[in-house]
Amino acid sequence: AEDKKTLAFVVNGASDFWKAAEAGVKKAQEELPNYNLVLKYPEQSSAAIQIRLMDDLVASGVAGIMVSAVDPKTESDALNRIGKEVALATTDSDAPQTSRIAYIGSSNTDAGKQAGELVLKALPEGGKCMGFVGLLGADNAKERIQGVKDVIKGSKVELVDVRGDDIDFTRAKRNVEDTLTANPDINCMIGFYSYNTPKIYEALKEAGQLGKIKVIGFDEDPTTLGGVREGTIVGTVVQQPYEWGYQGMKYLAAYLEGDKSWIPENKLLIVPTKIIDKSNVDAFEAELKKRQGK
Amino acid sequence: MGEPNQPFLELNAISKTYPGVVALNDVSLAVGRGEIVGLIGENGAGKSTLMKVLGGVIAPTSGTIKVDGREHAGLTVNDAIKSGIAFVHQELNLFDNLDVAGNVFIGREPLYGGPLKLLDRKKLHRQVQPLLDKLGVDFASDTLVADLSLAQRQLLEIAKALSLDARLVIMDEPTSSLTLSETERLLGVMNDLRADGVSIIFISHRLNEVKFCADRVVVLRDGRMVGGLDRTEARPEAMIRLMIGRDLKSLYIPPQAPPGAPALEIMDFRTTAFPNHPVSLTLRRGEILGLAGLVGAGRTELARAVFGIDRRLGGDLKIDGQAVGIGTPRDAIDRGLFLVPEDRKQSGLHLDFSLTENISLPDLVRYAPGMLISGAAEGKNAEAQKRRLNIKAFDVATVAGTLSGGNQQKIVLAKWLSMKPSIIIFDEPTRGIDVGAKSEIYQLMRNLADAGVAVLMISSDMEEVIGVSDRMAVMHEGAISGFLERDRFSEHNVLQLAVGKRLDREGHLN
Amino acid sequence: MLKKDLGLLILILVVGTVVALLNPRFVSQINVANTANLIGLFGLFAIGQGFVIITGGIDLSVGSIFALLGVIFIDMIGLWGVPWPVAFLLTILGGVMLGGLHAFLVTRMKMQPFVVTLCGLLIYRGLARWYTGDGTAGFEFGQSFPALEWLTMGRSPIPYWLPESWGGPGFFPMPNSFIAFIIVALIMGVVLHRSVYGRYLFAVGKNEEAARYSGINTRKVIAAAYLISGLLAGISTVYFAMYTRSISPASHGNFYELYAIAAAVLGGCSLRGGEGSVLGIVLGAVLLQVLQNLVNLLGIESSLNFAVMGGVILIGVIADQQLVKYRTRKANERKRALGHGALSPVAQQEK
Amino acid sequence: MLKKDLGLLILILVVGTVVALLNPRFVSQINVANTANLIGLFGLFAIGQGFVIITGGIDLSVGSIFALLGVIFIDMIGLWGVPWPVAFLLTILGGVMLGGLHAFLVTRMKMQPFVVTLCGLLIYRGLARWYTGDGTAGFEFGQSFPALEWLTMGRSPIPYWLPESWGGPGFFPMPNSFIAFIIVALIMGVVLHRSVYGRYLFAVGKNEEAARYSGINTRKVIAAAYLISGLLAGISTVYFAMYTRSISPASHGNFYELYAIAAAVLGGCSLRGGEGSVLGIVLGAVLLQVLQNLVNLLGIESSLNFAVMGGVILIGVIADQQLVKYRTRKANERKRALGHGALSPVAQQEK
Ligand SMILES: Nc1ncnc2c1ncn2[C@@H]1O[C@H](COP(=O)(O)OP(=O)(O)OP(=O)(O)O)[C@@H](O)[C@H]1O
Ligand SMILES: Nc1ncnc2c1ncn2[C@@H]1O[C@H](COP(=O)(O)OP(=O)(O)OP(=O)(O)O)[C@@H](O)[C@H]1O
Ligand SMILES: [Mg+2]
Ligand SMILES: [Mg+2]
Repeated sequence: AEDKKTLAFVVNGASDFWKAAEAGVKKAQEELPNYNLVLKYPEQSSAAIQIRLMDDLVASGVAGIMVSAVDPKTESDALNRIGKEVALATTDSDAPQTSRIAYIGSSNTDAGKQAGELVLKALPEGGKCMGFVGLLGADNAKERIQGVKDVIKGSKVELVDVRGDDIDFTRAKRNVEDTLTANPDINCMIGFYSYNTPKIYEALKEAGQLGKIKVIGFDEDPTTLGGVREGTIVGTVVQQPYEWGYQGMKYLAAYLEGDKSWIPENKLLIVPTKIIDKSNVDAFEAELKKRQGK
Repeated sequence: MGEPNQPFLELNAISKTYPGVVALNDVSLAVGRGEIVGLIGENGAGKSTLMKVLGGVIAPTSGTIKVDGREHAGLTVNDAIKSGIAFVHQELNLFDNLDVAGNVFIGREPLYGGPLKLLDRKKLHRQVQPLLDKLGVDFASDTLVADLSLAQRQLLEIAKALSLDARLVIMDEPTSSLTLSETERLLGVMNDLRADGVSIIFISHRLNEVKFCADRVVVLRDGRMVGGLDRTEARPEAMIRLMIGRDLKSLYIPPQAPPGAPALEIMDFRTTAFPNHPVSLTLRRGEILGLAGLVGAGRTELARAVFGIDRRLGGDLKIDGQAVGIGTPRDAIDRGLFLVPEDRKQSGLHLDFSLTENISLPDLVRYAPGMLISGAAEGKNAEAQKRRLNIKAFDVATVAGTLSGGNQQKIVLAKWLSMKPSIIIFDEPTRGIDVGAKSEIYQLMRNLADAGVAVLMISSDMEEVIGVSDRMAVMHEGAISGFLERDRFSEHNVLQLAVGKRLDREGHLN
Repeated sequence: MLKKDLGLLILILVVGTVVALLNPRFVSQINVANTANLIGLFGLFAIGQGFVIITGGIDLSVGSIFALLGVIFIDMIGLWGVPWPVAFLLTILGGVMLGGLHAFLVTRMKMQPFVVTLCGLLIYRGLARWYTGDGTAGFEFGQSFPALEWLTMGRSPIPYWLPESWGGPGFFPMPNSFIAFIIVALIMGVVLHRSVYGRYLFAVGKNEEAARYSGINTRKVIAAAYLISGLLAGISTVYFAMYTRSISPASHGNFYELYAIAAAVLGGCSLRGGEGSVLGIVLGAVLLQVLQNLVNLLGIESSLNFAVMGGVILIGVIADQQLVKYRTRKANERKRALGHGALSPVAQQEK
Repeated sequence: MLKKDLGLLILILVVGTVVALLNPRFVSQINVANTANLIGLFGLFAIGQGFVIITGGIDLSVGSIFALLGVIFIDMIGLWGVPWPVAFLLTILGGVMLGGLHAFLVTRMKMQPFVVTLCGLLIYRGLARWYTGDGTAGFEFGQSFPALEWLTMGRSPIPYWLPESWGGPGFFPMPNSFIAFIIVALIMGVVLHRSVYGRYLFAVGKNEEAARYSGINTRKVIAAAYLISGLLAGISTVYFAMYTRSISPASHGNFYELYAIAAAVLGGCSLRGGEGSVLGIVLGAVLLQVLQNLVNLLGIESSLNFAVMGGVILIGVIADQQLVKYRTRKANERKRALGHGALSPVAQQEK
């Protein structure tokens, strides 16, 4: 067992979101008995700390790393360095100008576009939207916002502003409350990070506005799914981190064994994002539960 | 350089007003070369203020200062140092985290390395040693100041002033913590300085010292210069009359009744400073027992252990014949055993608290029926104490830190007198206190004793222990070297015991 | 004391008026109620922080306590089916125990409060993250605890009377968190300013040694401050948990200790100990939340949130200092005219 | 002083040995070099923090300074084409100016250092985020500054000799950041422990009033400490910027002031001022990085990272205290046997 190669899945920070990826990694582990698969969290969502985590992993002898970079631009140098030592793939947010083998994940822009479609469908008459996000400056946030903007351009729907909360749940909820006060004419809200949608849901519920304002979300927080089922949330765009973890680990192992055929021309292996609305929410939730072994 | 026959220092019409207080009012003073001027006055008379003006620490409101023939408009600390003025502050100004040598030469370290300004440690210690030898201190130049006792620190302050090679040394109560032997050595050093042409301004509330060393005495009262006495006139009675405007009774007030039953029995007490020297002592009701000894003899340590501040290493206590366990000051206080600590500012008072808040602190529960403090009750008591002890303050809401030393000491006393003392330990009760207030405090101690309270008075002031006590115990290196009855009180006997000589059975020194 | 608080009150009123002029919704019922709710949440533990600061200590661990106790609380009622009053009490007990631990290390082991609570900050958050496996603890969808929710997030109608031209009388939906905060503030105000313990606290904070010589059990007094801080942190934990309804322990409560310290310091507590008032802390908490609120209401970029907060605190403290200086000078002049003793300028001379 | 440092050294050696036994890669060249690099980065500004702490102050703004000056530095060389030596100097100057601002507010306006630098923490980060529009400042792909990169991230071969059986002689790739750190530490060590300025710093930190009476310009001394802290923060800014090569100002340097404070406190600086040593701070910085490293190397769950750090600091401080207590007792016994007075137990009694 000593000479088992180790593959690491390095995430960008602590979040429930990665639980699904972990399940995928676990599933891959069952199928890759000759590898030792681990999932690693940096103790803070900070580029420097993530780099150090990867450096330490390299020092401790891992063979491959799949990473969701906190800030790909910041880390491109480090990723290049690490890419020289071990097999390196990116996920979640890509770092195209590095020596990574491939990107295995969703396209945030595409996800944003899907959310934009949900918005258009929900507001055929047009309207005003407010967005909520954790880190306004983060790439995934910017791409999702851009995706939404791309789709609603030219329609009667307007994205008035996006409020950031620095991943502080209290502030996230308060941003929604304050929006209700400051912009009473808002009739749609978009939660760009997984926890934003539940906070929108709760704040609207407490203000008695649930159902009056259209809510569009990302990711599959239980409250988000519950709201979708209930009909108070229009829909949510989910990624498939399970697939990232599962496919990513399998492909990395294949790569280490010399198989490079899976790498597409543009090195982007896009795992499509899905729209979950009232029609498919139950099926999705059932599958999710099965995967998480609940 | 001024003319040699011209006075070294001339203060002309100095006034200093603090908002609402006239601390100095048109004071003029000249000090000649090689002259020792004694400066005396009641607490709050303005002595320290005058000296602070001279040291450049505070700026006078009006008046001029001429040092060595040169007039200074705005004298700063550095100007003063450069003009050869050295200052032994009344409040100690030392750095616990530096060693003795570092403290002596702070601000004037010998340097090397040119612009790098590196410390020359060797030279530093070399320069300090002769000064320490001159004062005959018992600590080395590399001792950390945190490890020195109050008295040792005071000696260090003096060494600091001497190191300046000053032409004028201001000593603001340099002896307030010193016992006789150190004081005598200091007086010797002062004589040497005078012979070298150095001028000295010597402030003290111990009038015998002033009489002994001063060429001339000047007296301040309420911020005004009220007179001067030359060497021949400077007898204590004369000084007192000028200071407070009346005569004082003699120090000793005989008790109204012979002492009663033992109130406090200390049996084989051992403290952390001297774990191998057990102390036994019996204090009777109605008596004032003086506890004398040299600096560091362990008297304060003993008092702290009895009062429950420090943990004792062994020994028992009996109060009124009952064995008691005192683990904390609260235990002591609840049994009517009180301590007036030696270091008023650090231990005795809350300088930022008002008179009222200070006075009610040890017995706060009494003014708090139902857990909430009744401001009226504590205020009333504070008013009563203020009147009884004649505390000079605008009102009981005045902040303690703004009062003069003597009045601060009275607040400490008021804290305890507003409770029911049964046994009371005074550690240096009159440190830094003027003669007038002193005699009030002695009267107070006697009244307490006459009312049946047992009084233990720790004092380094020879005049005071001999004058006030009914009986005396003398400590040496943590142990009691002997007891003296009043008829055997003498400086000689006390000193012999203090340096460790013992008494024979008949009570004679051998 | 009152003077300092007055300065702060004026600052709040000035800021409030300006914001209300720029966006009248600032004084709308709903916004006032929302802000009051957050004042309640953040004010509760700021009072505990104030007590610790008065002893000359500091409590950096509060935010991490919210994370650790919060995830356990949510699991207790959400997952394990512990009745909420029991879970509430256990959470408070947890807070008290952590406070007791700090107290032990500070008073018995003679460790610096900064070090003790810094270690607490690191350890508690680490434990919380380890406990949830770095996930989020939250309720199932639709799980609800009506009584607990009413207690923490509910509103109680408070009648008010206004002239008809201003909208007439009505009921203000006062958040229960704010009511809880006010009750706690009143109790703690009495404790601090009227009770024996409060006096002891100031005495110990100002001069521990002299307090000991006066027979005060200084250890107990200091320990009690940490216990109170732990207790209030425990209560706050539940309020925050019910507000966010889910807790990601890596970020929940991050930096909240700084809010509390800032509120206390703004409110006149000195980090050197021995100074402070409950009214001041309350006003400090109010100011901080008003500042957060105004960023959203005026549509200031979210990124400037903290900068606005820092800027106003700085200006507030400087203005307050100048005010105090001016008042002391005036007061002295008046006293001198009457020939009385002066106020001490010591307070200003201190660094 | 040396004794405290010794305790810390022992702690580092013990921790290091245990980790090396559990995972020999801990002492591999590459790991040691990586860790040395991070020690250099984090140690540099910890020294400045130590100086401020010795004055009895604190500098909470360091992390935010990294963000603010960092984004400007990156734009200067990446976007505006300012030659890097000029940009480097300007960044250092920026650090010194911010330090000077803190010094002004602390010494002239008599504000509490905690308040001043807390506001700095909030304001500088806010400005940085506002400046980049909450985005990331970074270089274009392929932009490179060979000389600057060598200076900051390069390695210099240091020859070493080992017996053949251990792998023989060779060259160790010493990170230049570590070399820079050691040089700065040596200079600052001389300044603090050998120069008259250092002496004054200790004096002012212990007893400011007495220092003033001794003719020391206390304001200048305190101001200099903030300037030094600002200077080192400026240098560190460039090192961190070149390490991450781009800066997202919302998170860059978050909490780094706590690392610095922890390093200084571990290294024997007292937050009450007047105590500390450069060697201690260096060792404190080493320990913190070793702790971070070991969590990753031993495969401890990352979520426990902070908990491990907090735990070791706590244990370290407690162990150190017990050691000091034990030594003092021994020393006292020895002294007493020689008939001298006892050492003061005051230092231990202090809270
Ligand atoms: N900083 C200050 N603010 C206001 N009043 C002060 C201040 N310093 C001193 N005073 C007042 O000035 C007067 C003179 O005080 P000073 O300390 O000079 O007395 P002193 O003669 O040295 O007394 P003591 O013998 O007690 O030392 C006192 O009334 C005192 O209260
Ligand atoms: N603050 C202190 N720090 C260190 N050692 C002290 C301290 N105070 C006293 N000591 C030591 O404790 C011993 C007993 O001192 P103590 O103060 O009890 O003596 P004392 O007779 O009251 O003398 P005095 O008060 O005049 O100095 C001495 O060896 C002294 O050096
Ligand atoms: Mg005086
Ligand atoms: Mg004594």
